[in-house]
Amino acid sequence: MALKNKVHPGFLEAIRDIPDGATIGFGGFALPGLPGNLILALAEQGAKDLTLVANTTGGTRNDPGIGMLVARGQVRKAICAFTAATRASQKLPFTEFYEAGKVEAELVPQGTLAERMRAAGAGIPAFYTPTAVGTELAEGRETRIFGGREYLLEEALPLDYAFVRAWRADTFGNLQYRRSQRNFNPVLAMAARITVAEVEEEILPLGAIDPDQVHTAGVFVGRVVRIPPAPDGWWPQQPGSH
Amino acid sequence: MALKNKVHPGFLEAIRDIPDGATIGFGGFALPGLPGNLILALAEQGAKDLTLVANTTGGTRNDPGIGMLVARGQVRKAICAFTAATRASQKLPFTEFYEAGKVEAELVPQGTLAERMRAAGAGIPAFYTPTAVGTELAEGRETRIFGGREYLLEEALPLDYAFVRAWRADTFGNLQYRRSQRNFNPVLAMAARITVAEVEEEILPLGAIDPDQVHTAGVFVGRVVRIPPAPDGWWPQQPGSH
Amino acid sequence: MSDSIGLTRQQMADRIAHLFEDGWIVNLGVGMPTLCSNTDIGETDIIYHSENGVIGYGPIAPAGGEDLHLVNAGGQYVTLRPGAAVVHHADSFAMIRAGRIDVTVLGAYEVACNGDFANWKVAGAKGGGIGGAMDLAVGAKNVFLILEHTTRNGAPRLVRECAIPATARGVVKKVMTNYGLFEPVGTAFRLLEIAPGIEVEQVRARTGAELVVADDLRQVG
Amino acid sequence: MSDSIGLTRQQMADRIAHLFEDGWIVNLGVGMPTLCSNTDIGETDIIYHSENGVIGYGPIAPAGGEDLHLVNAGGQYVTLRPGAAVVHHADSFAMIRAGRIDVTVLGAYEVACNGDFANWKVAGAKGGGIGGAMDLAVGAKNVFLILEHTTRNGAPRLVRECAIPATARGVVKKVMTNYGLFEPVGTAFRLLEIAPGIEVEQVRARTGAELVVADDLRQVG
Repeated sequence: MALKNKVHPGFLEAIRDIPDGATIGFGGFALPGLPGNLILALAEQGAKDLTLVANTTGGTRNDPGIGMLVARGQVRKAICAFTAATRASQKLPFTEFYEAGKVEAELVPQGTLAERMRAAGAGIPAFYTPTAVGTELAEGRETRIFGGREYLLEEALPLDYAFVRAWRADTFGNLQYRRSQRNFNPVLAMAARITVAEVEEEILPLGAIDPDQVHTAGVFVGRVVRIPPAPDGWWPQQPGSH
Repeated sequence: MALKNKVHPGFLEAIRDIPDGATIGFGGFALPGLPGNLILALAEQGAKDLTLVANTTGGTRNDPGIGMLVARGQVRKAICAFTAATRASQKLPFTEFYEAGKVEAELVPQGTLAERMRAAGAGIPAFYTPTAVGTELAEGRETRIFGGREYLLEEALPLDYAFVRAWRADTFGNLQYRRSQRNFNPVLAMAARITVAEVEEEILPLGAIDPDQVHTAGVFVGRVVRIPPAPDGWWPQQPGSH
Repeated sequence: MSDSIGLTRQQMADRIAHLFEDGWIVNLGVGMPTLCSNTDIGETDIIYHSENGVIGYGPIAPAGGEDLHLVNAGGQYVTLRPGAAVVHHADSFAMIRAGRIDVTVLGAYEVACNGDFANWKVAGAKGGGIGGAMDLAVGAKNVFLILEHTTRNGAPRLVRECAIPATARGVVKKVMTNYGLFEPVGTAFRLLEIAPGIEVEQVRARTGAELVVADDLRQVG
Repeated sequence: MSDSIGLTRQQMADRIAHLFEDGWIVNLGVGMPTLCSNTDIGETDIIYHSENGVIGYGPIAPAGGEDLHLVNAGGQYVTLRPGAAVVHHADSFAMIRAGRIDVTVLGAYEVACNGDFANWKVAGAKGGGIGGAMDLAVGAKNVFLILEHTTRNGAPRLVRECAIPATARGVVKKVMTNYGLFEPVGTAFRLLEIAPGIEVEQVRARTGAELVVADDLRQVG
């Protein structure tokens, strides 16, 4: 009669079953909430032909992100709010592969990206949004007038797996995020069939998190892994500390 | 350079400006989260021709709820997940007025009701849901197939005012709810142009609520009123205590 | 008159509760379904979900120990189990529609052998009471019903086609009545288990649709 | 070469920041717009909102005092003001689309006199960087732009019609450049305020659309 213990001993073991062709979403907005350890484990695990969903296409081949996985030939398609390098001078792995036609990309406005995943997690197959009406992204697509204003039809974006990074968890997978670490993470957890969480603090016993203060309910989380201290675990660096 | 203080001295004063014809949503699922003090103040304030949105059509003419306002002739229409008396033997004010054709009603499945308000609060004019497909509620309405399944088109339900009941607030209107008091309240606050909150505990200074633990952000709340102790304030009774 | 023969209300709920599997997220409708939470199902771990956003509630609160901030979907004051979480109504129904609920147990006025059922509006009524039933019926992975086999007037509630407005179409997986446990199989109800003291011909006589009897028909219990 | 004449980047941001009204919820885009938060606007109270769900952030964190869990939309480590609240991404963009943001200040490559603007894709590029700009552009009550008046090659950025893919249509309310403050009025830009040391004819020569001059034209500052 105790809720399931979802704690896994390591990152690689927690994502071992991800098959080629899976659709995986990552949290993170800049570094806060980025599940760097799970992304590094996925690079090691080696699944291919992946569709990856995240805010950006990532950094260098050594930074945990889409770029690292693209550089290793694991990615078929990226679905992101940024698909071009922010600075034209930077030739990041994603840009290189994308311009060479070796990876596909779907560019989605950030709010639409979040809402499409939220829709998947809410049993809503499609919704209308004012975003991107009248732009290149709406060309050839269905729009409709409500109350005199034009809206674009957008479909839900379900995930097979979500990788999230949280501050605290209990053994059942109830999660709390700290500050802007929250970002896409709770939405990803709703959208995914299986959510894997990397967690910064010691995993808490059941009952240690106030039910009113849970940010992602454990019913949305399949697996939890505690992040070891650096250098075994991946942690963002304090600016100027290196 | 301090955030606006939204604390109002009394309920009637906080809702004085509600005009005839307004659309108002109430929180509450059974008694937790029911803004009884604001409903009582609305009965006293006397606005007419109202459209009211809530889970149920309320109880007797003395219970704070839609029924009380219907009995006073203030209501044009109710939008609820229950529009018939739970027990046929009970002739509550709403049922009496409804059967006599003196008030209109729109019956909406509970999840659709919540989602229509959430949509209004999210700038989504319409969405598709599987709920009510193939039922009397879908007759003559637009449905559409996505992925081989039929869905019903539902439109956003925006509110002029929302009445919510919260556990704690700060002076800017950041709110916390306790347990199932939360229910519709955060969704109502998103959907409404002006949200008025009645609050159970002493109003806190800015900074007293952890930003990670805010359930309804103050930007969604227009006015806050502290509930006085009974009998001046309306409070649910402990069962068996009368 | 309604049959008072066959199973009691608690026995019906007990049988349904034993269908729950370990780790399931269960939503119980008002009335007989709530009796399922009284059933001792041993080590099977169930997470009770309530439409108002409570995930992981526990037993009814003891008299005098009610938390006035905490009710289940039936409005009963309940307790929380360790590991519980609270979400708002839109998120609660997001869970429901997205298929996160393993089973919803609902009451019903009528159920048809094609899996349709009706529980929100009686014949000729103005208005109805849908609550969360329409969302649960299309969203939950399994819809189980508990209802008396016949009306007060002895008319069958298990029918070929619903005569009153449906709640959802083709969704019912199991039907528990005081006569036994059934499943709708399209053009008939299959009788899986029969109540002690009831004969198959009695069931057939009180059922408003074709009845087929499972090869391995057993007694409930 | 780009004009280095007229206002500095901070002066442009300062002028826009003085358009903010008391109690406004403000979202600042990456680049020049973020400079608005440096401006001293006295007692005017502004709530800064960031796409990642931070409502009520404050100044940039001091070196060494960064909270690694807290960045603004530009990825800068920031602080929180008392009364701040954090929401998730879907709720953050719900706020944006539903019109809860009073103003978004964005950078741009081009702006047209009909209120269209472009800031996510350069000519001939594969891919682009939209971020939250398309949502903000259609959702915020006011869209203000800050941009250099001309490209590095001296070509006007204020044009009759955008030549590169638009971010949104007809939404721009104010345009701040190193030459002055403008508003798109359909078939022309109206020059509301002019930078010190700049002549109206210089502005006209470097503007790619018709220019009308406000009757009460003032100097910026």
